[in-house]
Amino acid sequence: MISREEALDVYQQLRTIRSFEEKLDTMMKAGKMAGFLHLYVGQEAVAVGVCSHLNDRDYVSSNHRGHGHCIAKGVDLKGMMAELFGKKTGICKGKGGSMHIADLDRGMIGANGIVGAGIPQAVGAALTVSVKKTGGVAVAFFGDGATNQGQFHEALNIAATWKLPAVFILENNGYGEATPAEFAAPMTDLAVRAKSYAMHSLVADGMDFFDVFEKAGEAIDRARKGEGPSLVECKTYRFLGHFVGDPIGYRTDEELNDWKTNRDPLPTFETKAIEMGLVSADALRRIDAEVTAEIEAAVASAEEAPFPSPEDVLTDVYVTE
Amino acid sequence: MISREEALDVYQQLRTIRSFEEKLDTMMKAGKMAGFLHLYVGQEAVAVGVCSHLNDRDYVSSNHRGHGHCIAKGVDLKGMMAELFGKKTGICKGKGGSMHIADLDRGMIGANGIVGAGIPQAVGAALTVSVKKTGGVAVAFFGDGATNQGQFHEALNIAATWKLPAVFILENNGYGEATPAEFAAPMTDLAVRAKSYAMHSLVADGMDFFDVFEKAGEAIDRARKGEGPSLVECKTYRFLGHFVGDPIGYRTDEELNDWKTNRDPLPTFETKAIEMGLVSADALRRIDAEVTAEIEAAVASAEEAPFPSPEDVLTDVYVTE
Amino acid sequence: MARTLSFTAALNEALHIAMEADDDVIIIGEDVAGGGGRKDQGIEDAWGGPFGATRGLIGKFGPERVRDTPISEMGFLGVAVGAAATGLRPVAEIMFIDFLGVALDPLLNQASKMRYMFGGKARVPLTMRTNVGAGNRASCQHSQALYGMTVAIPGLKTVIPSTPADAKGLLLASIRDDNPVVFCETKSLMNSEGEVPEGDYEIPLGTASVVREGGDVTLVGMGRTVHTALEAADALAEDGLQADVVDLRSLYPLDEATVLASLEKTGRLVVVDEATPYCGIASEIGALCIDKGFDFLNAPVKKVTAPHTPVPFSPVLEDEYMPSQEKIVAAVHEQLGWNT
Amino acid sequence: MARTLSFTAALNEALHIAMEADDDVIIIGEDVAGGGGRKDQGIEDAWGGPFGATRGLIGKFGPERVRDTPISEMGFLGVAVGAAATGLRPVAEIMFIDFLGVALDPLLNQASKMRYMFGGKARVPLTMRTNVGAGNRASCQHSQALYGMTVAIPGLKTVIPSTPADAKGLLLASIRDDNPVVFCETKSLMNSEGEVPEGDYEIPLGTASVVREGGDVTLVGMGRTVHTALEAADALAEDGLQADVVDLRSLYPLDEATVLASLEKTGRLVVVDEATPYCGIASEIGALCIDKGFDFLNAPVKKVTAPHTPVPFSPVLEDEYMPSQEKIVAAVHEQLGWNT
Ligand SMILES: Cc1ncc(C[n+]2csc(CCOP(=O)(O)OP(=O)(O)O)c2C)c(N)n1
Ligand SMILES: Cc1ncc(C[n+]2csc(CCOP(=O)(O)OP(=O)(O)O)c2C)c(N)n1
Ligand SMILES: [Mg+2]
Ligand SMILES: [Mg+2]
Repeated sequence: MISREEALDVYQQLRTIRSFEEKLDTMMKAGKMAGFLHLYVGQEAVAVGVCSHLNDRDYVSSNHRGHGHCIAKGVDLKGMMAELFGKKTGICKGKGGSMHIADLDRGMIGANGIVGAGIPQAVGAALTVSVKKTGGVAVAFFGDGATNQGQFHEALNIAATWKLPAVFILENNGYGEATPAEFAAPMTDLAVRAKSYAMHSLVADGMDFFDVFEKAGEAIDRARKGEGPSLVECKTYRFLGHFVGDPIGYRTDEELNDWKTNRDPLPTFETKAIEMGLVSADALRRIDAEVTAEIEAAVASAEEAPFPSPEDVLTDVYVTE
Repeated sequence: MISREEALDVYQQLRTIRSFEEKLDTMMKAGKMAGFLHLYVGQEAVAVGVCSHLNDRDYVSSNHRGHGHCIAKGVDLKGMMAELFGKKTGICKGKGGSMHIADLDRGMIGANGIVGAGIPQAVGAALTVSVKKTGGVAVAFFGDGATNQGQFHEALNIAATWKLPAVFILENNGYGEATPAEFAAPMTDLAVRAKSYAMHSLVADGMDFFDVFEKAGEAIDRARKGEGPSLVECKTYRFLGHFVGDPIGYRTDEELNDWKTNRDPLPTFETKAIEMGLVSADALRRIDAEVTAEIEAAVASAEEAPFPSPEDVLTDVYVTE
Repeated sequence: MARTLSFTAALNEALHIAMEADDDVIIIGEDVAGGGGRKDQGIEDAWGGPFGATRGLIGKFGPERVRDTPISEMGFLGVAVGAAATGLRPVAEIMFIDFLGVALDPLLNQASKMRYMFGGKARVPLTMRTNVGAGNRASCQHSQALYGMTVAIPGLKTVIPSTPADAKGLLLASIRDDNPVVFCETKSLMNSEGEVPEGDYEIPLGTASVVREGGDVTLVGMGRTVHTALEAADALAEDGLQADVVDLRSLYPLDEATVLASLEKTGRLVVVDEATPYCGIASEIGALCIDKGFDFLNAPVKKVTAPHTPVPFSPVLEDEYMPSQEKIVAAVHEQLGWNT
Repeated sequence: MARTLSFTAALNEALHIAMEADDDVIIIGEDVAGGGGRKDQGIEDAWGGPFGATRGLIGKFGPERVRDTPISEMGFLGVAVGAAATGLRPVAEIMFIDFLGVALDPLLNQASKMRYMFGGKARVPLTMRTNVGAGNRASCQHSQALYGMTVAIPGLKTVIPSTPADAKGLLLASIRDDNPVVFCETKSLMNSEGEVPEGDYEIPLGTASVVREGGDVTLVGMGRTVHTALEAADALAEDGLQADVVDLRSLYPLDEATVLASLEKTGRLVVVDEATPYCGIASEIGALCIDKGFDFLNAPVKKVTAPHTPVPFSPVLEDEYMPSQEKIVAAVHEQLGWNT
């Protein structure tokens, strides 16, 4: 279980992701930003529940919906915000944008615009830590839709065959873009797919930090101990559209409202953590305010930051020294 | 169960495949043929057991080890032999060679040099028969190695999601080239992979025609009735190298001899069929002789046939009329 | 009668016509309906394709013929190849051409080679619709212009319209072609509008079109860069230079005759492509000119392309990345020795 | 001291040296050991790679660093990319370049773009060894020369040696390069032999080599076609024509200076490539000549390539398919107007 201090930290991260994403949503809709934004609102407990077990020698690969994973893995908020504004001070100098945020120093090996492509890369990172015996683990985050990609299959098979310290976090939010998961696979419970690789699997309530924390902890522990990879299916839901600008229309309001009203990971965490005596509502409200201020500061600094120069288009293609 | 007539037919096919392949092996080693030959010796019961249930409105896709599937699906022997000699009279005018034998009129939609690539194509054929409501089914033949390809995964998922009349025949011969199956996946029983697609699965003794016939029959029946696809794992073994010229060395003589001595599909069929009163040894010896003659005739006609003209290199790229 | 339609609407119209005319035409791809199986909940085609080009099809032709797929590009493109070889005429959508990274084999080793390797006995009437190009801040994995890759593959045809009218006529011709065709739709043109004839018509693959006449220099473009070339032609006209602007429309088969005829007339050629510079159409046109157009050439052939870099995200960088009117004008000036 | 070694042996030697010198170098691919896990049964590396180039490595460096993979090209190449980005220096083998059909994404959208899209902060020291070319009766899915496709991708380097000595030096340089490198080994050269220096040496990527000097015409080749060009040069010498023969060695970066210097000297250039004709290196060299070499040209640049068809199986057809000495000589004669 987690300590009081850790609980505050967890809430701070949940709130940061939520507020970061909501701020982006507002700014994008107001025409203040360009690009393709896939927001993580609703799924925060997954990123935070998993990354709470990780440290800097551990690796994470992510997907198109990557902001939450990046924040939970400790990527600098200002650098992320500036990146989304296409500024020179962005974590990727404005060259990558939302779907390509990475910070190798923090073990964040990349968001990814290709569904499924991050999965073998995490296995590659697991190979590195295994060959170099660093004691690290590597985690891949991906969606239900990605489990229908060949790369999911090939990567899990390799990880299992080589018994690598990898953990596969399947965020099952019920949709791949506009297509409901049940039209993309003959079943909606996807953890069973681990059986194809004789792999350990677990199912977590992806809306509940504590459940994700426990299940991911078990998987990460096993990986660290050399017991091989696991697949953890986290049942979750995205509260916003597939991307900012999605007309939605493929799901009913009732469905959405049910998840939002009854299973929002922030109130869920708050209620449980207060019940457990880990935090007070006051402390959380203070965090809310701090986070808001931090995000406003990140926006202000991103807005003020310079754009790259046009000539920068030509640099950073090859390592030249 | 099969009739006496059918039993003779089955034996005729088993023997044809065996003799065809052994003849190729001899000729190749004698330097009479060029190319990359992957022979099917040892696995005959699978192709014959499955294709005995098929007719011309059914489709089969195959892999690099395709001669047996082609013969069992009724592709002309002379045309195949001429193809392997690179002759103009070849079933593909000498343009394809061993890994690309096809005969669309017979529902043989192609051997394939890309491991796994035939699997979605069979699903495509199943889509055609389903949309056109022909009552046909489509069968994909592939090896244990191919189940580690993304295309296997994606194709099975699509077939299951769309409930198409497809049947997946996994010929588990324990090796992908020189690599034992247990170094390519964390387990050697692969039928379990159907579970990832909530798909029906069966396991057959791939050395025993009768067992394959029964299990494949069940799967094909289900498909024809609209009950969706199945995966049938046939446990088998290849008696020769991965290709003609393979130095082998990756398996022991004891292992090979055990399979050859105790589980050869031809004697296995013969013993059972005689026991069941379906055939007499004499009748089978007559078939042996006929088959030998037929294959010699195919070789003679292929040897005499003309090569394509050099200009033919430019034709058949596009449909032009 | 022609009406003004967007690119997307013109494509949509072509798909309606093709499906109506031929029961064998089916549509498969991710979100081509989108929530299409939830008719019971009143949801039919929430998206109608990522850009809306397949809207209305499932309602009219049913879920048998309009199929949302899992996110399995290699798989469903392979399915489409198998279906095409056995009697259907599938239109498969690979949402962005960048996704050929996970879908190349069905084109590279299957659809393109079947006819040849089976000795002329297969027909693979597959159309692969896909979105190409930069300019929408979609960053490097959703902005490439990879048609050079498909042009290089014998057995495929590759098409890229620059106007809604051409989009409709070329798509109908592509679907009815008995060969596998890669049909490229340019991201930055999807909402652009133009006159589109009503009814059923085809524009034959392999015919370029001269969209502006002028005797001083030939500008060759495709898709978006036809428009950039036209802008450059306007700018050049102010310098007193008249440009021929050739819209390739079809990248393979390539209408060499039209390109060479224009070059013969002008003696100078600039090829404008939003793809990266190496081993693409721009180089191909250069190689064509130097081989078959050698005697016509009064100046080096210049390529105005994207640089040899991934597509950057930042608007400032992406704008610099794209071929521009200014770069074309500069290339023409260079040919004339104006800036040396 | 140089010894005579086959291509395969030279590659094997380079791999031994690279692994010995740097613990981060690992080998992954199908059958790179082959039965490598059956040490208990006395089986160590039954195959040592499909052509034997990785033989002996597992015995020396162990199964941690020499890994047989499942038949999962996209997966293990993606694993190699992830490993490269996090500190290893993988040498991954894609048995035949044709299999990029099922392995393109890790090159196209990942390895090549990481450094750029992450703002210059990634290093991806991945080497992808792969086998290219026709001539071995391996038919159309095992005989392609698809390096034009990788040259087109910004962020990658592409190399193709024509001799065992170059193979060794270029492979060592590729492995030690901090960028992703596609290292092409030509099928029809694997058993050919040549002098190979002992010890550790590198041939820098991006340097072509002039393998024969002559002032009348430039023949540009790569891999196998260097040898075809040399044969043609012999034949041309009988006509009294002296050919410069340039071996590109590295396709990206391309040593433009060496090509242009030769062209300046000879005024005529024929590029010989066993790949298909469109959007490949041959066209790229043509486009280079017409752009930067315009003033040097006395004749059209001719491409001698394979035709725009899949590779046929029949020996008669495949022999016709390959660029030959005769076709090169004919192209030179055409440039000189000898046969018009
Ligand atoms: C290979 C590939 N195919 C398709 C897409 C387009 N696309 C982007 S996100 C997405 C849906 C992904 O669904 P899922 O994996 O469930 O993640 P979610 O968006 O639900 O978080 C699709 C189809 C893509 N980016 N890459
Ligand atoms: C995509 C691809 N990868 C690798 C190969 C090389 N290859 C040809 S056959 C083969 C082994 C296939 O094993 P399996 O599927 O078990 O069939 P088997 O040969 O045992 O019948 C391999 C690796 C190939 N042809 N295609
Ligand atoms: Mg999802
Ligand atoms: Mg096998």
